[in-house]
Amino acid sequence: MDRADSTAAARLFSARFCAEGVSVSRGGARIVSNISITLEPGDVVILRGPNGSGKTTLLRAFAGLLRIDDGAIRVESAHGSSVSAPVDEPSASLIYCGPQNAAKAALTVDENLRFWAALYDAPEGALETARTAFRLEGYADRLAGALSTGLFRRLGLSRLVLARRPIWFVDEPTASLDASSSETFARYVEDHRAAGGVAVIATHDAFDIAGARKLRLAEEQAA
Amino acid sequence: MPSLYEFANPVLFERWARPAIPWLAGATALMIFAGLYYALFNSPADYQQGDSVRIMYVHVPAAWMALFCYSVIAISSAVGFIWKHPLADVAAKEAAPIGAGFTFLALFTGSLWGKPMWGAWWAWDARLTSVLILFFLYLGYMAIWRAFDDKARAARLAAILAIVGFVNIPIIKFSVDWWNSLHQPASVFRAGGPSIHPSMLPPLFLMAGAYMSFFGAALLQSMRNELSARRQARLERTDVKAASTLVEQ
Amino acid sequence: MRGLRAIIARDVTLAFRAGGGSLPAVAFFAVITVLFALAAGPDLTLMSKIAAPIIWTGALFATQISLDQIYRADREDGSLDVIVTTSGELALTAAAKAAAHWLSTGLPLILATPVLAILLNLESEAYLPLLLSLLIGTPGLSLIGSFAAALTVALPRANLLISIIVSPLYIPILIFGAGAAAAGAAGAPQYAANLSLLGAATLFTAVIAPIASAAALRSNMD
Amino acid sequence: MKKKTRRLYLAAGAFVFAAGAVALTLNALKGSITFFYLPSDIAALAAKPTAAIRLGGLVEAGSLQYGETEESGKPHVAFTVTDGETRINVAYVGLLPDLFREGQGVIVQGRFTPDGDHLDAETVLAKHDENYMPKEVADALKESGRWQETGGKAGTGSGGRN
Repeated sequence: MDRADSTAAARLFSARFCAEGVSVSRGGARIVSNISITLEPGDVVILRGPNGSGKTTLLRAFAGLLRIDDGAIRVESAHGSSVSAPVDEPSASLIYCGPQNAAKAALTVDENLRFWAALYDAPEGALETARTAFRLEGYADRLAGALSTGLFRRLGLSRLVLARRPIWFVDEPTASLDASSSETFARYVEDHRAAGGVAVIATHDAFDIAGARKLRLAEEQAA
Repeated sequence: MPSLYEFANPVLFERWARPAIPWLAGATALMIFAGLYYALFNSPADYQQGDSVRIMYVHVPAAWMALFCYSVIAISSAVGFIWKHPLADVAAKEAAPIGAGFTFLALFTGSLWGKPMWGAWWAWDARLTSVLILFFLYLGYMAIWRAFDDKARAARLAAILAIVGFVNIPIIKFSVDWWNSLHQPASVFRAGGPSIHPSMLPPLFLMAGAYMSFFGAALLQSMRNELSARRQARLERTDVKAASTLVEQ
Repeated sequence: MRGLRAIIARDVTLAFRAGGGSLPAVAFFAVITVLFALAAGPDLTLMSKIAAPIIWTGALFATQISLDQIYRADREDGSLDVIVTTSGELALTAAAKAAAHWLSTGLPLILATPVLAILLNLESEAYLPLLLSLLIGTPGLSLIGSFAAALTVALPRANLLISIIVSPLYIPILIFGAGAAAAGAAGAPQYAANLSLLGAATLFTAVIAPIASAAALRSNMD
Repeated sequence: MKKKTRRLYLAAGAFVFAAGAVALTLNALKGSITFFYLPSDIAALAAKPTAAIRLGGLVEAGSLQYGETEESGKPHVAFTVTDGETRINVAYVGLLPDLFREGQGVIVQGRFTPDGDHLDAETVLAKHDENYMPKEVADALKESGRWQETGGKAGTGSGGRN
């Protein structure tokens, strides 16, 4: 496994993620309210909370996929300890991996990888890294629709390595993974963080990363 | 805080809309009677069309209203989309069925007039076709509102469609000038003053005034109904749940 | 640019794979045309007169059946998230999606047209005007259609709503397109004017539809 | 590319497209995409069109003639359509619409006889002008000699022929 390469790739740049007083509504109802968090390079958050507490809503809002009612979201590029101005386009520094794998069943594994590589503007070398990282080498010409659920999930998660973005938002990554695949995924999160990356991982599983901040989404108490 | 969106403006709206409605309704009744009296009994027959000209007094103002209502929808939609003003969304939504009604009236009475005068119920020329397109646009706009449960989203999407469809309005207005058409060119709002004899103008303007005040009354009343229905739906909501916030574990 | 090219290439590839939209569109086009011809009866002179309008309406319906899949398929498998977050300018992405739809349905329909035209006894001098009008007009259909698809992407079944929305917006293209085909076949002076207006409608749509689609997609994210 | 520069390029691209659309529209409006041909349009053609066409113009004063009436009650009529420059003879079988008057606008649909002598009309549509007035006023205008200014341009004054 080519871990050194992926670490180097992720070290391309690092970033700080800031959310201030973010509130999000869906269908006219407020789901999450007044969320403030700052994630420094190297911060990993494990986000938990009961069903319906708004984990997915929050991650999607952070990723810029949902309109926020109030508050602000900023991404600042960080070089070592020097603080710099917010980046022009936050979406270019982050990646969101939802519960779905964003892969087309009628395309082969490789065709899916190449499509993402083009969208995330990843160099040719990143393809190979992603393939080895999630052990997809033997399946290059297999239709994604013919993969098992676990393999399909690995294909979906390989986007994280492929995209080489400093900020990851991952929703239920390990739900359909076996123990060894979960471990592999955890190792990649650790690599990412060692390289100065930021990750927020929402999960119901016992999944854990050593030294990660643990946050919980809970109903707001009447103050 | 979310209640601000639903309540704050509507309170003010209710304060002036409720007393305005009876006045507008009264004006409508008055002008419709006067207009119809003039149109049917107290205006001359046309030198060419004879008594069929009387259809015009129903038809022409209805066609004006068809364009006017769509403009109201498009402008309210733009206001609602850009400034997120909830009353603008409701106004756009409630103006649509009224506008569709006027459009249908214009098409229907035009057809009644066309058969004896032109010799055909319908002709596929620019004016008639573009008004028919307008009618379909109204239907599409109303269909969008019906399709989405989430009113805020429906408002945004319907607004986008209304603004896109607004392109049709100048095409309708100028179609008879740009293209050789079977339909007559503008008679009232045109450069060089109306080409309608003054004796025919009172019923025309009375009917237009009646339609306009009807539009005002109907719009205000249906906006009130919609606002109170939304308020009711809000109160009856059972899935109300407190929003979540982050806690460190 | 790389991302836009990839979106077009992927959508076209998918359209021609099993379960894609190209083959059904062409088949539907052929079926509509043949049914029209059967309903019109055996009068060949009448047939050659109405051939161009039949082909135009057939093309219009055939581009409509695959519209609701333009964005919905991507939304259901999560790739719409990837497309939205990675697109620098969502309007350009929407234009790329419309272009892919045209390449995978509009273009095959145009290629199928000469064959169907033979069945409809189209006069030989009418082929060029008909094909030219389709070539200029069908991109407009894909653009308008993809806008309707973006408006309705969040609805589970939207085909009926899409046809209600697109039919008024399609009418100018249908009128000028069929008008150009008819005028060109008759050698009438309205040919150039109709083609100009058809081109104007498509160009204008190419400005409005991507912007409106982008606004609709943003309002539809959840 | 910076977001601002990209937006600028996009706006420029959109402007080029929109300008193209406007130019094409203006170009089209110069020509005719008309609901009907005028007699002079027909005269300008190399040969009389063989397909069914719509012809619009004024019914020439004094040109309306009634022939025999068929058993079905439909009269044979003949009249001349003019735009002041060219005249075209029209033959029609059937009842004319109420608004059909000599000197008023008319649109006929049909095809030319093979010898190009006259147009065999399938439908006759009367075109109304933008003038509405009581009969007495029209008569008064006629008497005072100011009539031609308003009524005379009826059919051709439909606005499209700028």
